[in-house]
Amino acid sequence: MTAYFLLLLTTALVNNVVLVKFLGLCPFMGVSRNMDSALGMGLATTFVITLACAATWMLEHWLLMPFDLGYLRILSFILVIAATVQFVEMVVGKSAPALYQALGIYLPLITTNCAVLGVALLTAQERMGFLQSLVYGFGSALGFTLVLLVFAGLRERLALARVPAAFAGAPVSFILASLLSLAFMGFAGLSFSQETSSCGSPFCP
Amino acid sequence: MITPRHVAPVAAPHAAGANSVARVMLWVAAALLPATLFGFWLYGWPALHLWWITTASAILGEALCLRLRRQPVRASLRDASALLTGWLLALSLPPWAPWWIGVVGGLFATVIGKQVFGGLGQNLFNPAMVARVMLLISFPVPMTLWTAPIPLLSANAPGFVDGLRITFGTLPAALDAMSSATLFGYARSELSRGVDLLQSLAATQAPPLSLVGERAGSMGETASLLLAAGGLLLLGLRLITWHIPFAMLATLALLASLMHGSDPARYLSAGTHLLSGGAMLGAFFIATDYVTSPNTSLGQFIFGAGVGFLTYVIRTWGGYPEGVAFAVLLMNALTPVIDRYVKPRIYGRDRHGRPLEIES
Amino acid sequence: MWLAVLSLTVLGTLLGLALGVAAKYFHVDGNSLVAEIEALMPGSNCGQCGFAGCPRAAAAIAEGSAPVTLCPPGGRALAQALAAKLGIRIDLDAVVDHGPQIANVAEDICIGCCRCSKVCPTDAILGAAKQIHNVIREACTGCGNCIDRCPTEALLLQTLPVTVQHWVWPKPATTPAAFAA
Amino acid sequence: MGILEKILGRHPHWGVHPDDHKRPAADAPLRSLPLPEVLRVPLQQHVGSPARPVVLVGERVLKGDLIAEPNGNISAPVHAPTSGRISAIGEITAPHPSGLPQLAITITADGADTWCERQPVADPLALAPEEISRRTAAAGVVGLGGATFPAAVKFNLGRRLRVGTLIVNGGECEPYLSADDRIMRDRATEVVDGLRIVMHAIGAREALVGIEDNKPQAITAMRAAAAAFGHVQVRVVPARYPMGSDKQLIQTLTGKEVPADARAAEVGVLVHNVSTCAAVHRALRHGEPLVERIVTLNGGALTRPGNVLAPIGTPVVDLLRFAGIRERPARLILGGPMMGIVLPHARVPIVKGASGVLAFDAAEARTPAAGPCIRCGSCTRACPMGLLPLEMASRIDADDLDGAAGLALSDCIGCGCCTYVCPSHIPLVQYFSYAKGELSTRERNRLREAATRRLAEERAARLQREAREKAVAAARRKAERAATKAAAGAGVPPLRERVVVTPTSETAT
Repeated sequence: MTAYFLLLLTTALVNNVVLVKFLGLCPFMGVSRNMDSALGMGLATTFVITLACAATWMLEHWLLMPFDLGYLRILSFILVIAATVQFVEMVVGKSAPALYQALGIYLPLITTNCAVLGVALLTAQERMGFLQSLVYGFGSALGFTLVLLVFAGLRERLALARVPAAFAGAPVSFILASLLSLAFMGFAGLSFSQETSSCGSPFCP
Repeated sequence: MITPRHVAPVAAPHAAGANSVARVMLWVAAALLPATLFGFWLYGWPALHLWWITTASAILGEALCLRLRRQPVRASLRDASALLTGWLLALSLPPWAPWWIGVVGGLFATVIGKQVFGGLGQNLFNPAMVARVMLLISFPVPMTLWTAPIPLLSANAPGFVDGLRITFGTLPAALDAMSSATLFGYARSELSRGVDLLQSLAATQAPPLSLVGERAGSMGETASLLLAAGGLLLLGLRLITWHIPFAMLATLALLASLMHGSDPARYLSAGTHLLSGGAMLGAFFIATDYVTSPNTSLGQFIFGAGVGFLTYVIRTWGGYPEGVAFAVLLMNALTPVIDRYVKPRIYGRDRHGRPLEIES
Repeated sequence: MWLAVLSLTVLGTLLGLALGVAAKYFHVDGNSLVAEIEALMPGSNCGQCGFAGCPRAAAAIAEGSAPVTLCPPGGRALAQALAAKLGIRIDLDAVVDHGPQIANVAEDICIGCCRCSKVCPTDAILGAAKQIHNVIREACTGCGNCIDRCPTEALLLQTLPVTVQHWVWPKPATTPAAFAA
Repeated sequence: MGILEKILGRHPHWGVHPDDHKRPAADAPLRSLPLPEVLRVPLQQHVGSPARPVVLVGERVLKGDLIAEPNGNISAPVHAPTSGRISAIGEITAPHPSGLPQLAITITADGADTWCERQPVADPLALAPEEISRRTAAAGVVGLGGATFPAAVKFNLGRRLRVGTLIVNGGECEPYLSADDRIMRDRATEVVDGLRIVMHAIGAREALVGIEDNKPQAITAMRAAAAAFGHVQVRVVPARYPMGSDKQLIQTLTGKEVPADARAAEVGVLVHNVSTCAAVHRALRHGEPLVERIVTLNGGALTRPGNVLAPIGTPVVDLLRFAGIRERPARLILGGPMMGIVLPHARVPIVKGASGVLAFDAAEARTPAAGPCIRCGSCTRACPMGLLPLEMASRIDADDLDGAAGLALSDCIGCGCCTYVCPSHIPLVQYFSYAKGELSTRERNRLREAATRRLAEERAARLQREAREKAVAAARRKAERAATKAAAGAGVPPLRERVVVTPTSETAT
């Protein structure tokens, strides 16, 4: 149990999917204008990643591995993810029309969010167990949501700041992202085990 | 004769309090002065040189940006915010760090940390801590080279010229002998060698824990008592409120006592956590930065507790021996979120902003 | 080879079926955006934007083929509201806003031709043939359709004077000069 | 004001404590202004619709004569402040920061200051409450604390909502002003009698008089005057701005909070100013309408600051001359320094709500230049309403008025505490005034647009109807022509054909 909790924490903070692995930067810059839509995007992505992790695990272990179809991995994963996203899009469109409009094009674009495919591929690559890959996916998504929410909060405030014309818009947002990344460096090497040398991630080389 | 000369209508109120941005900044600087002077005394001339280099660079960076943005340079510099940024950065640097650390740090603090976002009040992260973290990540070796205290006027303290040589030139060969470890660094390296704290702290080469501040560390963070006194001055002047410092120190102390109580061989005591590293400087002078902290009491309390918690986590389990700077930056990032969800109750409304029920 | 084709086909078919069922279950009709934009528009269908009435203009704005600044009677406030709705940034200073205006008939040169009252989108001009026309202040939107129709140039747009009751404090200046001590 | 009080929680955590500048003006004895030659009486000196003139130019009036009658439910009449001749009815510069024109009646005084026939009531407490309301309304009494809401309208409201507590506002928290202080010191019995009449008018069981602790003489005088009446209590409240604001005074005295968007009467209290109570006393006991008031003259540009009894409509310049001008005033303010308005020039008249005229010298009028917000949160701590001024202002600055409205901008009472404490001297109140005005303009435009939409729809319906009628008529003519042709051909009109034609033309439209 503790192991799973620590896995969750390290995937969310130490090996943050956005700030450390640099995955999912498209929605990170795109849907971080306001906190409400960022939270919505984060939750939708969390749902997709967790579901995709479960689905791709099954795919991997019940279809690809037994029939030695490893070369179909990326193709079939994308298929499954795309279907999941379509499903989420329908659910959001039905249950939260305001959020659906706020997310706009970025909702279907979760399909091409490399964080989703990346996390799914990583779980397959590391040959994790079902529960472990689920926790890993959920932790990554949680980290994604946290960072997206925090970044949206910062950008909401940035929208009110008197940024010099030369930096207004994307440049200052990227500087902001870099400073946020700098702050997250504080979690680097976070380790709750006895020995302090390991960087804490079970996938640390 | 009686009609005054008006241009545009002037809005009420037609009275203003005596407070001003410059007054706030200068009082904070005054509160920092005792600890700073103590730092100069403790680490000698190199510390003084590094201090002015860093401060001057910060002010220069600010002036440069203001000029580029075609804003009144002199008037804007008069608010003393750049001075304070440089000052705080200098206090958080190793006292014998080379000159370019101060220059790069000072410029980075005001240019990237502050002016890029639009100058005073517009930055989202504490500029001094942004610069410190950048320096630590980019130049880990000079940023973790600590000097044992060699009080000014003591036998082997470097003179003015030697001080200049240390800051601007190469480190003298003798420095190796003078280099020391901070308590956190020492404890961490001993722990990783498999020596538990009970043994390592009892050993003779263990860095002392000093209330007055005679220990290795950043230029201005060792004199815990003087820093606390400065902080109390700011509290007394009502320039800061108690929420952030108290919440931060209390959280840090609470966590440290709990963990220390559970396993004294692996976890340092609360006293060590409060008196070592940048806890005092951070609690009273850095975490309380207006611009980057929440502006409601409860929000400030949460912010302070967060800084304390993250400081402890990073110090104890993280990859870096000291965590105040990171903790402050991380909580800076969370400030808009805190401000969004923690709002004061409005008169006549409940916590969620709905009008109160009419009681009859 | 056949196994790969088969497995992907089956997978695709299954997922497609599942999505098809879900699409039925989660069906939402219509594009509510056009309706929302239309609700923001003045609704006088004056045609100054170049579209035949507000609903057409709303549809054009929703699909992005028309700028949000197209509506002169809506002025700056409408442009801002539309920009907020669509999540885009606009340069407000570029929007021309005269403030509220109404048409006024110069009674001594009106010949009572009735041409103006025919084009008024809100029936704000009263008057029968050969009678001096009059503008109902409350109903006039200041769209200006009638101005060009008048053969004697008796119609003019007037900016409504600001009164003590309706005066609004100006927004404080935030130019860099204000930062100077 | 000690630390003990702060710990005990009696000291309010909101507001500011500005330097009060009340003395020596407050201690100078009350003087009467020599009658001005010309008085300009604006038709709108109250909240609501402007009064309608009932006199003609050239007409002679006596002091207290009705010169303009109320217009609508919330309005107040205007009376002649002295005897003389109506010399003009027209636009003058309004006592308003905009300097825009406003309708006023100009009276050239005859110097005799002859009263009209007054109808005093010997025992107002024996009158029916409705009758008190009627007489108060007829006397043109409005809230004299600055809000200028017609007093009688509030009486009726209080009676309808069965208000139990009358709160008499003797806070006068604005610096520089001492008009209420003076009236409590010099005319305490009138104030107490007035408040008893008000209590009777609204049916209140008790009255709480709240006086700030910086007015010891007023407290003593009022205690002495109220001693005989057990249900009238004089309570000392801490001197803290804005203690004189209704909501804050109610909270301090009763612990009750007025819910947002609700009126004080709905929680069982009603607030009236001490000067209003004195005016009610004069209206009932003496039959005198509200034609004069005590005005504080203060500020560094005056040589003899103090309080004067001045007729409504007196030009500010006459008051300033009376108080002696030391130097050219750098700023003229009507009201207090925290919420008062800047006067465009000195020829504007004083109105019923004018508690003071301040002539600031250059030092007092110096406005520090505004700088950027450093998010210090001073404004948040000072705000008596618990709002977030810095957040609202930054949104307004970025043209996000709806965002500011979402932070309860409408709850702002415009007290000026935030601007006062701001170390960057940001004109926060002006931001809020601008945004409130702009939002209400938008609201007005929205209503107008709704009306426009309806008109456009009606026009569309009319055009459709006309087209249909035209088509019907055309079809009928065609049918008739066909019928005549057929009749010419066969002699018998084909009746069925006519019936068939009409519906097709109907659908064609």
